[in-house]
Amino acid sequence: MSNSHHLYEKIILDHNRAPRNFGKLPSPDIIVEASNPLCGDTFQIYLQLDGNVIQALHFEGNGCAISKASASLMTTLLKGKTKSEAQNLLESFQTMLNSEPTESMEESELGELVAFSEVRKFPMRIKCAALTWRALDSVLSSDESCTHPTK
Amino acid sequence: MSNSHHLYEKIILDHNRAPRNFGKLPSPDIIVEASNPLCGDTFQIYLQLDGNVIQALHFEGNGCAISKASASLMTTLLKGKTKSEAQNLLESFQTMLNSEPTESMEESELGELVAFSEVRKFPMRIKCAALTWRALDSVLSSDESCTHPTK
Amino acid sequence: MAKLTDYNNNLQNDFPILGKKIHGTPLIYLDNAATTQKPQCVIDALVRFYSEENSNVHRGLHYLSQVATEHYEAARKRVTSFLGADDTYSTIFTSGVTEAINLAAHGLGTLLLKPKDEILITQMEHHSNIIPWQLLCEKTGAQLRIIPISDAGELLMEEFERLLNARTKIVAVTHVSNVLGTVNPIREICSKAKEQGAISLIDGAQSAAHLNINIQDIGADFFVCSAHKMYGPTGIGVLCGPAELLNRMSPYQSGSGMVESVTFEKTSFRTVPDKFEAGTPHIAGAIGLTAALDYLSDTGMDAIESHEQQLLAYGTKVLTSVEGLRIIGNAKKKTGVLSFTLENVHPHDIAQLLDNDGIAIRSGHHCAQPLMQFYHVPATARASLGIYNSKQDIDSLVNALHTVREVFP
Amino acid sequence: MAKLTDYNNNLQNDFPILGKKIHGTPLIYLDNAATTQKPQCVIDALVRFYSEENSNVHRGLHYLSQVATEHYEAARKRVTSFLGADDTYSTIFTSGVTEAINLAAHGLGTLLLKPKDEILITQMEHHSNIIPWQLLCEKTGAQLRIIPISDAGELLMEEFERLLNARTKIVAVTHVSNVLGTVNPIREICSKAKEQGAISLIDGAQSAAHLNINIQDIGADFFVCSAHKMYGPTGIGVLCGPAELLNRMSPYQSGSGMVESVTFEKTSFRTVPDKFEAGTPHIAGAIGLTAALDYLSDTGMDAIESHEQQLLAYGTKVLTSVEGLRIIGNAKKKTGVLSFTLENVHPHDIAQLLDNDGIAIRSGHHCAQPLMQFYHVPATARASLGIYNSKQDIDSLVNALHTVREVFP
Ligand SMILES: Cc1ncc(COP(=O)(O)O)c(C=O)c1O
Ligand SMILES: Cc1ncc(COP(=O)(O)O)c(C=O)c1O
Repeated sequence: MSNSHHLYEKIILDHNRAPRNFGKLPSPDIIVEASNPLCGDTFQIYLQLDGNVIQALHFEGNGCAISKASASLMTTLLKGKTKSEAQNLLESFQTMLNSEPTESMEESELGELVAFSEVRKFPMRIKCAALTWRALDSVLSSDESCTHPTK
Repeated sequence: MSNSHHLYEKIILDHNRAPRNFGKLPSPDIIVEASNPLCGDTFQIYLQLDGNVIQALHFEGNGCAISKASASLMTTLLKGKTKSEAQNLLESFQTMLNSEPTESMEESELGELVAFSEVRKFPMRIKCAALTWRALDSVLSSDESCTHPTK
Repeated sequence: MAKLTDYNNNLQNDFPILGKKIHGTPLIYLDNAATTQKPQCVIDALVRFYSEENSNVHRGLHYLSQVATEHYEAARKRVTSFLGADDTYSTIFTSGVTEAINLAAHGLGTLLLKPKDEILITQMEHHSNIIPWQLLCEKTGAQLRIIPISDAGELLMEEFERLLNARTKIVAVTHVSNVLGTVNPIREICSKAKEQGAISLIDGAQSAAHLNINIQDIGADFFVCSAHKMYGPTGIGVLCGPAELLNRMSPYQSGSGMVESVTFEKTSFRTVPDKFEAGTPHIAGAIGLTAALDYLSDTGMDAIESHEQQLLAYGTKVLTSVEGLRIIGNAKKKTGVLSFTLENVHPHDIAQLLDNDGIAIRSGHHCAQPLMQFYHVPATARASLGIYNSKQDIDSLVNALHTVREVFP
Repeated sequence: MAKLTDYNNNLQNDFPILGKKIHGTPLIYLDNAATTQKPQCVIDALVRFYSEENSNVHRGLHYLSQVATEHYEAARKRVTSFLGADDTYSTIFTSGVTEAINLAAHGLGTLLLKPKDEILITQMEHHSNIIPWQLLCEKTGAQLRIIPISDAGELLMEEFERLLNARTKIVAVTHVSNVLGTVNPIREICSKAKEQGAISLIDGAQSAAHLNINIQDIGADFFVCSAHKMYGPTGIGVLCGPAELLNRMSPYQSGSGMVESVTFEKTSFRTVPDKFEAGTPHIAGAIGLTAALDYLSDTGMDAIESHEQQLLAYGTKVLTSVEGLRIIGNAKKKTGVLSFTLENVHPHDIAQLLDNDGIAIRSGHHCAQPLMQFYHVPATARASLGIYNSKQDIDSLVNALHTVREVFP
């Protein structure tokens, strides 16, 4: 385990302090609940779809800096993406969180998500970083477009 | 704990090999069962009383050398004794088994029972030495003179 | 050891782990409510057992078996006397507080619970003193009743008296809250419970290593504690309770050691404590616990209490110098448990950043989710004190919290 | 370690206790079926944990907590691979075999037993693999059925097949008898059980440190073992079984660590393995067990088996030179367990006199009273071999038995 100051990259602190797309959407197609009862984190994700395209993505709720900043970044990155583009990014993000860093990572589609690459060294925090992503993924990969809470 | 050869005094080995008063009494007043299920020892004690006096005392059964020799010696020592004399001897015997040896012990009423004084040093064997004595005591101290098994 | 009345005690040297460096800085261990560190004498006792005395206990006639049996039974006596119990009590070794409460719940449930009977616990219980009773209620049709608390984190005793009634069969209360540090008025609780004919169980997980315990003086039926929170080894704990009552309770786990005779048709059980100790016990654990109790007694429970009280008072004062810090748990009687939140910083992030300075605290719900719900917080950060902590440890904590404040302005 | 193929192995030096003298003579430890001695590497692992890594596991963010958690979970993986399980299995830490069987009986009982269902065990089971099933039968109305054995101490397999039927829901059989040494045909048993749709549980208390174990190859649903009989610490054991089935079984003990969320109204449980590990686990125990498994693997299970087989063959031959000695248990496939009686000498007296020469054997019913009833003996004397025993140990045993013969002619 290494110095945890590295965990809190500027961009993470920034998104934590001033989360983007924070708050309800007026008429979401889908509301997803993302919660980790073990640490008390709870977020709601509001999703508006236009066919296969994510038209709007908001979130609300409480959690640690890692989970909150990750949710915030997610909303900025996935807006305008198709479902499958979103799922590809999610997969790359998960891979980054769970494996040794590679040369190509820096230049990959991950973009600002690279700020979370240190999380890998803090196994307890991987769940925090992935929390809202996994919840979103579970609705994107399901066919139904109804509201359902996920863990 | 000390050398266990001392445990097997000549007199104990003798009574174990050739137990006295071994076998049923033809018409006992009381039959007592003495058993230690934890080590599998089981004895029956046959008692014939004349008022308060132990007229005949036999035993039968299986157990280790310590329990068998102790039962055998008991039958030889208590025959002809009154109930209360028997109980006094039992008490002295118990005391000897459970406490440090004293000067006076050698000369006390214990007689040949002194052969069991080493048992004190082998806590697991105290129960063996006391097994049939305690069973007998439980009927002597109860008023009823009916057959009842004891542990 | 005489140094314990001083803020800057020297007991650290007795604990090898406290000489360790974390990320290059010396370890400051403030997670004692989760588990305590082990003094060298406890480690030595374990090494001695495994190197010189190891054997299975009971019914073995060879030398090692006798030595192990003697030491195991001596450990039982040592615990009994440490808890102030006499021989009307039986001390049963369990794997910890959690198993001890499960055992008690199981035995008391079948012995005395009927539908509509009530079990009283408090708002501040640890999950291990909630769920076994909750499941027991589901099984028996009894009802779980909760003694509420004040914002300061004290039991509302008038509510307790209102809740206590003829249907109350069991009152299970923590001696000290692992989140708030609150020391509950357990003498009064046990005596009121007894008046109503209810059985009392005191969860001593957070008190046994911090306060003088005397089960008879408390008037409790059952007292439970875990060795690992008492500077002893993992995997062992204690249930101490009335022998007569325990003998009437049905056995918990079954297997070797707790039976008198077995046939395929019928099994007869032994009496306490054997009845409740099925299988090969954690012999080394019992022996390590004895060493821990000796260490505690040599240091002196009164000295320990006063040392930790001084640190608590100091810590409470200086923590409030951190901007936006709120201490959760302000009972008049507290042990050295300091739970807090820091505005705009999640407790997990506090703990993570403190680790950087070698400071070990815990963040989360501390297995007391209903208490979190009461305070409407998802989690707290918790610094909990032990015998080896010093004023400097508190100063380091506060300095590190100021740094956290800078990272999360 | 290479010396293990030789009768006179040098592993003794790895075990500090074997250098000890008993009544002035070197310890000869032949009570391995009761518990095994611990190699220095296991003791060192415990010391290292308590001196450098001690912390509570799970949910802690500070360095020590992460290290302890990683090592605890690595221990779980190590056990899983040692038992030849893949990730469709879950490895649950218990306090030992006894708790593991109680846990399985509890969970399987509520999941699948109805009145008139049947549970099959054998005549040679240890009390810990009898009583939990007996009590479960009392609770559920199921019936306990016993697979009989031959005089040699082998299961009568045709009787097993006769007993096995559509009502058989559980087949719980010991891999190796702790009294007879018999190695049971568990592959065949598990496969026949599976054909009938019954769940199999193999009690590996006496096999896990003596034979190569592969749960998948065996085809068992559950396999249980105790660390203290595997050169590991006391207070820890293992239940390994199908994750999917375990997830459907009701939790056993309840408390912290096994819950997802708790309110006073409702508690939801986690999945395996957490679901079955309530309370603070025996972390040091898991770490010590890992060291023991590494020691076993380094020595080589095949080498261990062949070493013990050589000693068994030699011991069986030379023991019969003692007048009036009768070996109980003459199965074709045996491990190094030598139970015997000596004419005119009670087993307790044998054990007592052997102790005098520093020889540790066990006497008694070995927690297998129904087996004693079958052989019509109140007790046996039992010498049981371990990794460190040598031909000389057997010679010393036989010499000492000749002395016993002289004391009790
Ligand atoms: C065959 C068998 N099963 C079960 C057990 C019980 O093991 P433990 O006492 O470690 O729970 C033992 C050992 O005593 C045994 O030999
Ligand atoms: C108040 C309280 N009760 C019960 C427990 C459970 O103790 P253990 O995990 O040792 O079983 C704890 C500690 O986690 C506690 O703090």
